[in-house]
Amino acid sequence: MNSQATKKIKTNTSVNIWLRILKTMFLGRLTEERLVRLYHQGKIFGGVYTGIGQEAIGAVSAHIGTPDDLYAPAIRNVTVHLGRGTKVLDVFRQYLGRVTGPTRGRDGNVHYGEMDKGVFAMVSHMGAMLSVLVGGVMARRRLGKSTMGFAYIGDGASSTGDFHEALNFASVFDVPILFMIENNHYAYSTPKEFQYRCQSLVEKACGYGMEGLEVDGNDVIKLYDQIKIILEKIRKNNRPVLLVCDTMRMRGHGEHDDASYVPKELLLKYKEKDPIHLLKKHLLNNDFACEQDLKKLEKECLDEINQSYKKALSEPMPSPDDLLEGVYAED
Amino acid sequence: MNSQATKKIKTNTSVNIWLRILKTMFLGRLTEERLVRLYHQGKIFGGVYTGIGQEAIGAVSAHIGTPDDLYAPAIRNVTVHLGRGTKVLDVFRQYLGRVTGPTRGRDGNVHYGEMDKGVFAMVSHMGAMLSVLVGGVMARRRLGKSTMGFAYIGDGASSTGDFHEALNFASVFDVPILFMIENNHYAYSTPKEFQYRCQSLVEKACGYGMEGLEVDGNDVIKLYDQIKIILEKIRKNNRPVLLVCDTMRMRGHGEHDDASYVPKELLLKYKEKDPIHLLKKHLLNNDFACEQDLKKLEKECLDEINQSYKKALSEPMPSPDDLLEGVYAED
Amino acid sequence: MPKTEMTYIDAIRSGLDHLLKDHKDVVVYGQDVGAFGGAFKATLGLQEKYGTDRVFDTPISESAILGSAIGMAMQGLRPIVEVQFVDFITTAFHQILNNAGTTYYRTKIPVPMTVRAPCGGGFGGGPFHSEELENFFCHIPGIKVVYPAYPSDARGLLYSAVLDPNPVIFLENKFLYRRIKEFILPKGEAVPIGVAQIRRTGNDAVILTYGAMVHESLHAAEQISAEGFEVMVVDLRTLKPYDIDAILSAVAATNRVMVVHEAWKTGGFGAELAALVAEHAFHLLDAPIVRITAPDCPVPFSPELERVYRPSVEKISEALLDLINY
Amino acid sequence: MPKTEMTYIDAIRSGLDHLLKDHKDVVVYGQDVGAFGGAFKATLGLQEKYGTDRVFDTPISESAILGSAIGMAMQGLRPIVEVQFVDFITTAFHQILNNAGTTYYRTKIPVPMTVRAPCGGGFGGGPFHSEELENFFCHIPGIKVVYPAYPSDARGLLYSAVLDPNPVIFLENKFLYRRIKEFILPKGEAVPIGVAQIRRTGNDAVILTYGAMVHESLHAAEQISAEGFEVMVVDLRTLKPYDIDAILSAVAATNRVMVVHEAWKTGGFGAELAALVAEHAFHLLDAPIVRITAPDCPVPFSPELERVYRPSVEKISEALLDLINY
Ligand SMILES: Cc1ncc(C[n+]2csc(CCOP(=O)(O)OP(=O)(O)O)c2C)c(N)n1
Ligand SMILES: Cc1ncc(C[n+]2csc(CCOP(=O)(O)OP(=O)(O)O)c2C)c(N)n1
Ligand SMILES: [Mg+2]
Ligand SMILES: [Mg+2]
Repeated sequence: MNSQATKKIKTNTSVNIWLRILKTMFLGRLTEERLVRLYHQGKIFGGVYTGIGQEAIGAVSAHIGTPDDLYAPAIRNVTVHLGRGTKVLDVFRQYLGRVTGPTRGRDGNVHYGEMDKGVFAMVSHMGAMLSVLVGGVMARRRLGKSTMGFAYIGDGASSTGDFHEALNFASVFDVPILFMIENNHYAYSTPKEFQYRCQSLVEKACGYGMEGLEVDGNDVIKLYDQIKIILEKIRKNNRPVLLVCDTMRMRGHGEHDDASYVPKELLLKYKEKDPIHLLKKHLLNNDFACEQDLKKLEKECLDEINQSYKKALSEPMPSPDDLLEGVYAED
Repeated sequence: MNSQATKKIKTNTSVNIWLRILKTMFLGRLTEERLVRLYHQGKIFGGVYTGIGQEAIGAVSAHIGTPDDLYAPAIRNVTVHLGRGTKVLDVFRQYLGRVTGPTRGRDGNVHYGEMDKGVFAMVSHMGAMLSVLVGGVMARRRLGKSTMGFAYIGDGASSTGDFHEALNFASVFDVPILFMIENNHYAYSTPKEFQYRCQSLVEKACGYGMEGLEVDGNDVIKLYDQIKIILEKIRKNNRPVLLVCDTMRMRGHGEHDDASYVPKELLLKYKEKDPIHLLKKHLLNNDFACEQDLKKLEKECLDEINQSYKKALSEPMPSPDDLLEGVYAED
Repeated sequence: MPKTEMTYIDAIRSGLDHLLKDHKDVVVYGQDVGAFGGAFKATLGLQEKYGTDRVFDTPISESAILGSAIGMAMQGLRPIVEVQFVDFITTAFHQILNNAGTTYYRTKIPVPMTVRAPCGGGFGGGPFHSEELENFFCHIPGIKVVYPAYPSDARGLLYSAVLDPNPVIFLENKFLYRRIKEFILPKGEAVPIGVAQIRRTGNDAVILTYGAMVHESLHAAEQISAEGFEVMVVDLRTLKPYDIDAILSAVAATNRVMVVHEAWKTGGFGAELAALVAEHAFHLLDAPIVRITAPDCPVPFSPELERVYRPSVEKISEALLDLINY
Repeated sequence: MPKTEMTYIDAIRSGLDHLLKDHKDVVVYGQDVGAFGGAFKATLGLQEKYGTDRVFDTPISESAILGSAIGMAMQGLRPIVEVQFVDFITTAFHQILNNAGTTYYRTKIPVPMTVRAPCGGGFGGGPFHSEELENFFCHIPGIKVVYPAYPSDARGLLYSAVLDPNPVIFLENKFLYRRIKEFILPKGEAVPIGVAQIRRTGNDAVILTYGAMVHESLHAAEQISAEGFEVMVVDLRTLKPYDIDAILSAVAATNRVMVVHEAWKTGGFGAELAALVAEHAFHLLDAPIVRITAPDCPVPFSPELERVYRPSVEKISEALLDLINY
């Protein structure tokens, strides 16, 4: 972070963290934009699912946790992975099915996670990872750590039975988890009106005896402060909290989907609220950074992405001979 | 109903329905008390699960519906069945595994229902019948009927994913169903404190965009009026409603369970609030019935039970040759 | 009547269309099947044509989808629900096994529901979008299971499934969706449930198979035909109840049996077929019964791994030669 | 060391007790397993002894129970969860199949969880409390499945299951809980996963079986011993991975094979055993492979029906005579 380079730059205790968050968002956005292009060039096996436009929630929450905390990201949370320290290189390896990647080619696209960074690799079944996180946090705390958990849930996933069981379980057992619903207005093609009929998903909180809050999921500055306050409470009370984050899926469900069912106005409205744009504006307007710094940061990210993609491409696929290796763990 | 027999008896439009409800409760209570004795005499194959002390909720709601309405009773809802017209004889046939019973010996104890009376036969899996009811009501309405649904849920069953999915589904599709949680303080041996952490289960209603109400599930008079008002709303708005009924399981989970984990005081408190006792007192205190009437009614019920048990006992078990009959429906 | 060329998925869409048109009691629902037309476009255009009342989207609630379909079916409708990928049915397996499968036996109320579920791999779907779960369904009493390999069968079996008074799991193969085409009539006929179809004749061995593996098996049979061996290929089409007569006749005609499927080996449906033959056609066998299946591991994502995971033409033809030369 | 007489359920309780005592990373939870001691009293007294921290009740949330156990196991605990009846696991089948079964393969993080599940009928439990679902588990990659028939095995396999780095489905038979007793040591040894046990020797035929049917098979074998035939009975004990060597040696020694289980026939685990033999011991067979199983119908409630539903000593011994005289 090179914000000290120019004279006029102000600083406060938060500037560093904002810049780290920005970097994570840049990395996420640019990596996924590259993946999008690769998909449409026919260079990706399987699908591409992005979190473009939703980077703030993952980036803020990834940077705010401690090394002992546990995360259960969902489809769109590339910034959780990157924020917790997963390399862009590993994202490409994963998408390209490389044996060097986090799932060694056994799983694809968004289904990765690195336990040494406290991140679970998701299964596809919506909601299923929530109780895994609950158990993970319970275990780490039993083992003497002060772990808390961060969960990411789509508006669509809130309709699953697993969502209900996990939130209730966490509440009954006083498991400190921040359950974040990223309400991005759609579940695949289905608008949120066909997913639930409460006014806001935050109304589900009281049914679990949890505190519930609604926030703007695209405004890093506010989000950071809000989550910080909530986390203090969570750690103090050992109680889960439900946080409903308003945001928008800016692309199709996956790149195979042109999302023509999404009204243009809605996309326009959220384009204005692009989290990267908002954070950059804030940093610039307050003289926490200058254009040059940000350009430089973006360039650094792009370089890393270019190099990573090239490197990943050059790496081997898993050997067919290893197909059956590791179906079971050995003692 | 012979309440006109004595001079001093007053009447109002509700008296007849109260007496019908009382009869259903008598039948339920006395049938189950007989089943309890039979169980402890070793005369029942399998288990016995009663709704003793919880008869009001089922009885009131069974009598308040129209012939087109659909019901999804749970373990303790013998009064739903009886109130909808199932014969005591059929209850005994069911428990005794008779081929003449509602499941022809294929299923046992509380797992019966008669579709011509609008009652689904439950499967054991807690919560699974709720969405079946939702679909049933949707179908009948599509077929032109003005059906609404009555669902019965335990406090324990509220923790299942199926509960969540079904309530949400009903809400999203505007399916008029009265979801009644019978909070009887225990799920098997597990007290309600280990089942949920909201103050009251009614707090789950808003999360589904439903109206929610709490009522005393043991007071027939109040319950009847309350449900009547709710039903008018449900039918008018075509919206589901969550009704949390406070009650108490007065025996073990099943008769194999002595429920020694239940504090005596709790049982005493609810013994005072016995729904049959309360209704009788109301009828007597207001001169809607006299002791004699009630004795007579009870006696009628007992006679029916005695005869039914004897008759059921005399009836055949299914023939082993029919084991494989009807695994599939024929065209 | 002029025939038109239809893909496997076209045929399914055509079948749904005819069913919705001819049967007022048919409704179609599931995740994204409405305006969007479904993840694989099997329902494209149907909501527009038949209204949101008969073709509609649901929340992500597999148990409520299946449970409500059971309830509708018990009231006389004929719901057709789509599970977006068969893999996700595991979140609500009790509604199939314990509820749909037992209802008629217990209550005499028929449950004429159809569950459409896209299956299988070969396209980089990874462990959660490529599964073949047929034996989980075949092992359940009270459930019928069909698995077409051709467009005409897909549509014809869909007609039969929907009009059947029992719950039918209608398995579709994603790999075949756009790869397999056939010239078929605009409407066509129902294909009866429970009847297998011989896709290739031959006396040197028989392959019992279904779904995508019908096509791989046919290729393999062609391949070794060049070496002078003629292999019969039986496309089961219905897995439950399966066509015992057709299987036993095929065994009688060939005396050598291979079973091919894309599902896991241990406890798979191929074991059932092998066990049937070992019990009822033992005296006809001249060689061990061979199973060519996916191995017992999650469906891998990387193309290099999936290539060896799925039974291939090469693997099948090699094993055929061994079988014939036993 | 003096041996004491223990029932099957006593042995499970004793095993849990030792595991909790010796391994700080073991926790036990599920519905009503705390103060109440579980629906079948397998955990009676354990909460009192080890605290509510290590032995505790949960809400009725099978998916959260299984999912949380996966999460705990991935963090290094060894959770043992009880599903009150195996029948209810179908509400959360994805946590077994898609989550527990694939995690190590995908991530190299072991999942040392044990799922205890009471199975089987014979006591008037009806369709939802009597099921035998073993092949649903055996068909899943990445999962181990054990099914003891004796107290010593129940405890010994529980030790192995809990200490195994993989998810293990530990199937218990309710019919045996209080019927089968054995004199065993206070602590005893682990019984290795994957090793079958010959319960009876004989050369005229072999029965491959497990769970409650081990005992019915032994009775049947005794019965026909009176007629001069000696039948070997192999108790598989582990269903996945099953003991191929023991099975093939038994076939070699007898040349006639019967498989007996209490689960449904079509697509059941017996099919797997038959298929194995038909593929790898075909040359050793002198007769068809016979499967004696429950028929394909929901488990009926009425004792008259369940009596004919469950494989009985009579049915087995009759079929044995046919097999031997083939
Ligand atoms: C249990 C289950 N059912 C269906 C799917 C298929 N599916 C994958 S993503 C998705 C939509 C998810 O929507 P949402 O939860 O809002 O997350 P978003 O994609 O908007 O981030 C669906 C239906 C699934 N993964 N799991
Ligand atoms: C999915 C599922 N898990 C477990 C059970 C076993 N079981 C049967 S009744 C019961 C307790 C039910 O409690 P509650 O819902 O409060 O109803 P109540 O018995 O109090 O009427 C349990 C755990 C079940 N039937 N279904
Ligand atoms: Mg969404
Ligand atoms: Mg209760």
